Amino acid sequence: MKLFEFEAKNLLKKYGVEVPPSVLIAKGDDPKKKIEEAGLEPPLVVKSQVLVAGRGKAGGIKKANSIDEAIKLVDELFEKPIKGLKPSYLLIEKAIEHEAELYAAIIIDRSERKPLVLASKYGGMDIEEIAKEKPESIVRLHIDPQVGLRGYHARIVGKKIGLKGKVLRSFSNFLSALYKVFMDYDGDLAESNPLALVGDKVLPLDARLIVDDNALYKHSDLGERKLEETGEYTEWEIKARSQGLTFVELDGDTGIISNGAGLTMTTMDLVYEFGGEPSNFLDLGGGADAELVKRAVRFLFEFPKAKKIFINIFGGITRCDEVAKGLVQALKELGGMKKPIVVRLAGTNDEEGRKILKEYGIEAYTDAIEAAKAVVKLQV
Amino acid sequence: MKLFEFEAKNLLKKYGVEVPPSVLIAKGDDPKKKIEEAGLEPPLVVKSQVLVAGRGKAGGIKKANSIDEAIKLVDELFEKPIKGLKPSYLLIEKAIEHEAELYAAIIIDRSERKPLVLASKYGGMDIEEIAKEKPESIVRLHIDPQVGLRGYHARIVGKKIGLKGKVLRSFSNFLSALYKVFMDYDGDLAESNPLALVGDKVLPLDARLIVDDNALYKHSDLGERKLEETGEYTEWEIKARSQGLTFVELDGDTGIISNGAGLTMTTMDLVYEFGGEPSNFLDLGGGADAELVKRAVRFLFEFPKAKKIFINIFGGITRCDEVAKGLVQALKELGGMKKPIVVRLAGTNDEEGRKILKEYGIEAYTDAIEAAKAVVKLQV
Amino acid sequence: MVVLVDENTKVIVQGITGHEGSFHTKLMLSYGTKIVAGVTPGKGGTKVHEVPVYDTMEEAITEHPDANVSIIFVPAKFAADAVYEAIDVGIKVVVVITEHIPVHETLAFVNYAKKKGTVIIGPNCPGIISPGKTKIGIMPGHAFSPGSVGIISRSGTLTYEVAYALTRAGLGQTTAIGVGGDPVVGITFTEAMELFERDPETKALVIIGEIGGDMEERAAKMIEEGKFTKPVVAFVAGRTAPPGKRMGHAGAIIMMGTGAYQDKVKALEKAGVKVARIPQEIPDLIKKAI
Amino acid sequence: MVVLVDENTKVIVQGITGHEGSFHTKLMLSYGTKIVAGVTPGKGGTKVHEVPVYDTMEEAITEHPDANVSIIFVPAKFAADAVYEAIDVGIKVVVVITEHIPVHETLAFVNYAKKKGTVIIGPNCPGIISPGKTKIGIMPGHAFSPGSVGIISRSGTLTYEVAYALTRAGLGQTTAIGVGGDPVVGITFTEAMELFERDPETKALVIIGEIGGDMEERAAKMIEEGKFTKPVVAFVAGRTAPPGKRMGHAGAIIMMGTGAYQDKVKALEKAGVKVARIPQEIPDLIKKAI
Repeated sequence: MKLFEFEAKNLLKKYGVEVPPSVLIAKGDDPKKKIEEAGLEPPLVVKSQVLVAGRGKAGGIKKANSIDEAIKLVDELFEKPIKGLKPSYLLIEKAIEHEAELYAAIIIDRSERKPLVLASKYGGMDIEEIAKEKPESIVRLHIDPQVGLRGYHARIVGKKIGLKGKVLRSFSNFLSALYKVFMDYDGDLAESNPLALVGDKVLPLDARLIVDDNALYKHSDLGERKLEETGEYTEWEIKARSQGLTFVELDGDTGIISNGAGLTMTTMDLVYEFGGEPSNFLDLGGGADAELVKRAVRFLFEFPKAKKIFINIFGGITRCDEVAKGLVQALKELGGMKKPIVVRLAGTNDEEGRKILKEYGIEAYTDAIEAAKAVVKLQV
Repeated sequence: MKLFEFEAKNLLKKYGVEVPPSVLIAKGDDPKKKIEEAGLEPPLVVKSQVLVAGRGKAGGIKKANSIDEAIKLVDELFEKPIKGLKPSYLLIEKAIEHEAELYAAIIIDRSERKPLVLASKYGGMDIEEIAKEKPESIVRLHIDPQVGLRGYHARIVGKKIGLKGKVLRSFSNFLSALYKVFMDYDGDLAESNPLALVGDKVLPLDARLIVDDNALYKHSDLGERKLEETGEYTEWEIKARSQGLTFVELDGDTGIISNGAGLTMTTMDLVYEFGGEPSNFLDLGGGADAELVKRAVRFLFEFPKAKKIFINIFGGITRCDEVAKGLVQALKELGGMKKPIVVRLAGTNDEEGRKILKEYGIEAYTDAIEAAKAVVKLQV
Repeated sequence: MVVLVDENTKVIVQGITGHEGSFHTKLMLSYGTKIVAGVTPGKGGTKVHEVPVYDTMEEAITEHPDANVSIIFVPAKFAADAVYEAIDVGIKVVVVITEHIPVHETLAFVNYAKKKGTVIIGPNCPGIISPGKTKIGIMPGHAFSPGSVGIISRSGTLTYEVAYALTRAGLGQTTAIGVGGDPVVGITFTEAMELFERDPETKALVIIGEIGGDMEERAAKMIEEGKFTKPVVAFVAGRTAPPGKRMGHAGAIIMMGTGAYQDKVKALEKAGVKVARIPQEIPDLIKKAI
Repeated sequence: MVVLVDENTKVIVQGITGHEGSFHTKLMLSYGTKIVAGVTPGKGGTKVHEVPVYDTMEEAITEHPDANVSIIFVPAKFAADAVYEAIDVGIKVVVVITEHIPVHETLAFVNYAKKKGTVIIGPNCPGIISPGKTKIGIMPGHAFSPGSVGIISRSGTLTYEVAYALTRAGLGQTTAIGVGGDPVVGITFTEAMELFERDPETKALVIIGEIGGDMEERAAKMIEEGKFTKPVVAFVAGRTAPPGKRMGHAGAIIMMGTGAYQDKVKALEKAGVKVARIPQEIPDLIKKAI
């Protein structure tokens, strides 16, 4: 789950990090009153709280030289979609004069199986851009989780991005707090970009935190994120998620239902290989039961891009008879095959599955290639 | 720092442990109102919040079968000193019917350098008593701090003290929380005794937590403990502490000032060996400066038990010239040697120290035995 | 010899009384796997398909000191606990089927296992099989057959698909290891390859990769450096997956400029590995390679 | 040979710019200790008594790759950090002078050091001295003299007292190690005794114990089991300390029924160790023992 800038900054504050003075404006708030209550003086920055990358370039961050100007920007930014998304919140911050913009982040290095600190003296642009334009500026340091990120790790990194003396100490405190947030909140990513250099200290002008979805149950204090707010999902993807389906929308006409991420991707690859184009990725995952299959089939019947459906199942933890049952139930309940379906079953209980389908009148394939060719050939 | 029962229970609650319903009564509170607001129904237990051991046996815990009776007990217990100490708070708890009383604690095993879980099916008495009376009942399990106390550790311990099924799960949750509190709060000890067995769960009827004094700066949420409240210190020990002196009151007439716990104890041993009796232990610690020495001397001048003073210094990190300076300053400010003083100096800068004392008219010894014999011989 | 497990391997099933644990215990038993005990806290003293159940691994190992592998079907919330429990009683190979374990927990127990010399397979994996000898996992046994091809894979179902194709082409397998689909896993491709390199029965290896991460690139490097000398055929799933989208599980996402299909294929081909465009090509490529 | 350190030992002082760090750097230098570098974050580029100061241990070790011991004068709040920093650059002996380090932090770094093969002396200790060769600590050098008696001690000042008495009696020392007064310390009596047992120059050993803990009992057990074979004389401070009272530092408290003076003396005497009633008896007892 991605956190909004203001949420990430609140967490950092809780961990002792100084952040720019600010006030959060919800839709319907009186911005003048809020700004005054917070005691904020211009110049100010008004920032659209959206979760998409490249917010600044897309016009989601505006500077105001007076409170009146800030109030005008509030109205403007609430109505301005950033990459298709209108914000529910704006963050008004004191604009901070600064000498330089740094980059600092902590991620998990999956190969080394360790937290990895990334830092650069060239902040203010994406890490991908930095990696392209100033690759030598990126400092990397692996952290032994048993030891944690200690003061000296931060100092080693700080020195390598050119910090000295008191700033080094401030950077060290910041990075230690960032690491604690990262660890305590099961972070996939904790980042500040830009991290501003202001006199003898560092100050996070922006902050990001992505929390491991699998660990969200431990962090009820973070609340929930509506999928609509993330900017990551299409309307149909949101609908699918609300039904518990792992679904990615694509541009073709062949609906795909498969089990396992690898096999589902391969099913896509197969359809492409023989000249078709998938309309989606739909992975039933491990151990799908009839109920889940029913939901998946019903969903693709409704999903307009899918003109025909390819169900490609290789049973391991998933049982082919369960898949067959689910499909048959779905067809019965929905009044038959609303869209043409090609089924391929192999693996655990595939014979039973094939039998169930045959009774309903569907001849399931055993061979994936034959099935893929068949679905591509189908005229719809 | 020792925590009061209600503080320890509040922490456990914060970590998800169910504790008996209760209300805290401060002096001056209206107990009737408090009990009613908390919705407590009799039978109740009124518990004196003092930090001394053996509170129950000393009459600090009383049962009340009605709210009126509880109110009477409140007045009674506020006025009743437990081992010399009157409480500032009382905890009124719902009396819980229970089938058995267990013991559970976590301490640090200094030899193994690991947290150690202690548990017994015979709770309700001191661990020292259990160790004497039912030594075979004590289950011990060391915890690798890297792994932490996991569910299975708790289950292994729980099974060995005779728990099964659902109670085992409840015990496991309890012990995991106790461990988290112990680790998060730098515990020297985290204990529940008795830990009651109530139906299919465990419930801590008492809870103790001792926090490492060296780590208190990390736990400002715990507040401060007045030394008067601890019951561990005499009036003069409290006075000494407020002046930053490490002082233990004893029963003899020879005031001791030394540096280092080992040497100070040995100085006591020496005085005893030659027939004297120390009035105190006063350890200047490492690197004492003139100011600290001055304070120590002034303190022993005021401390009535000390009729004469033995200053035994072996300089390492402590410099003998600093000690000499502090002593001379003290004597100058306080108008001379109010009590007879024998000084022994050796180690770092001892020659300089001796010179400073000589100028003031004090002949310092080099040999500890000679000095000890001299101080014992002094008639006061 | 085969890799890590064989017909003498004695298995404990952690989480044996659950739906999946019980179902797959039955399938493993009928495959011939020697399951000596199961563990579910609070269910000690019962039996599942005639397998005795204990409350703790400590009890299980006391009663069955010859057990050397465990397989975990415990729900995500308690799975890390089960892994530590297995490591701490001295189990040397732990197969973690469970998915959705928080990655920070996996990170910690994988590091711990390494220090203790325990091999972790998974999490979020189908397990390990030595066809005809033992199956410690959730793969459909009939897709596999004994032979001399090794398989390592990041994908569950795709492994069955490939094994099935190999089997139908008359190419049996020594051992197939599903390393798991999570971003952080225990045994990696290169670690597994060291084992296959040492196994005299394995004549060729199939690598089934996926977009995301850099396990395939590391495997390629190992081959290029001459540390793996047997013929290798690879397949990488996700050729047509749009970048930046999370395809099914967290492992399969192209992030931070690494893990793209083209990079992986390029690295593998540079190391002399034949890369199949569809899984069904693999048997032919293997036949040509050996 | 002497134990752990000798005249070739190259030392880094962590916290060299502080009051105590700077003062004792001077004393150590004048004793002849080879101090090659100091570290204080933010003070890199300066000098203390001609010793170059660096911001990080990494820089110090890069410039002085032959440094093999560090001594820590860093305040309690940052001391654990300094220990990890020393271990992680490969320092093999770390002397921790700092007192008041939270015991949970000590617990963690002592366990970590063990895994990395680093010896920790302390915390809350006077350090280690090989008289005439090197002094890595805060002990007054003139109290010590070269010779063949080893000393291990839980107390700082008491060590100087005993060394001074030995020196005046013509009994020099191979090495004296102050293991520290905290409840949890790095090197223990028994671990130090293994080193002294192997050191051919050490002919006899003085053990300076204290009430509390069970290090003396463990030492006695080691002697009884024949794992330490040289003559031993012991002294235990706190004979007349009232039980249950914390005497000065956390280590010296009798808790949970262990650590009483009488128990320690009994255990030592049972192992054949002569126990002195006052420290000044030690030289005579040593002379009789060798």
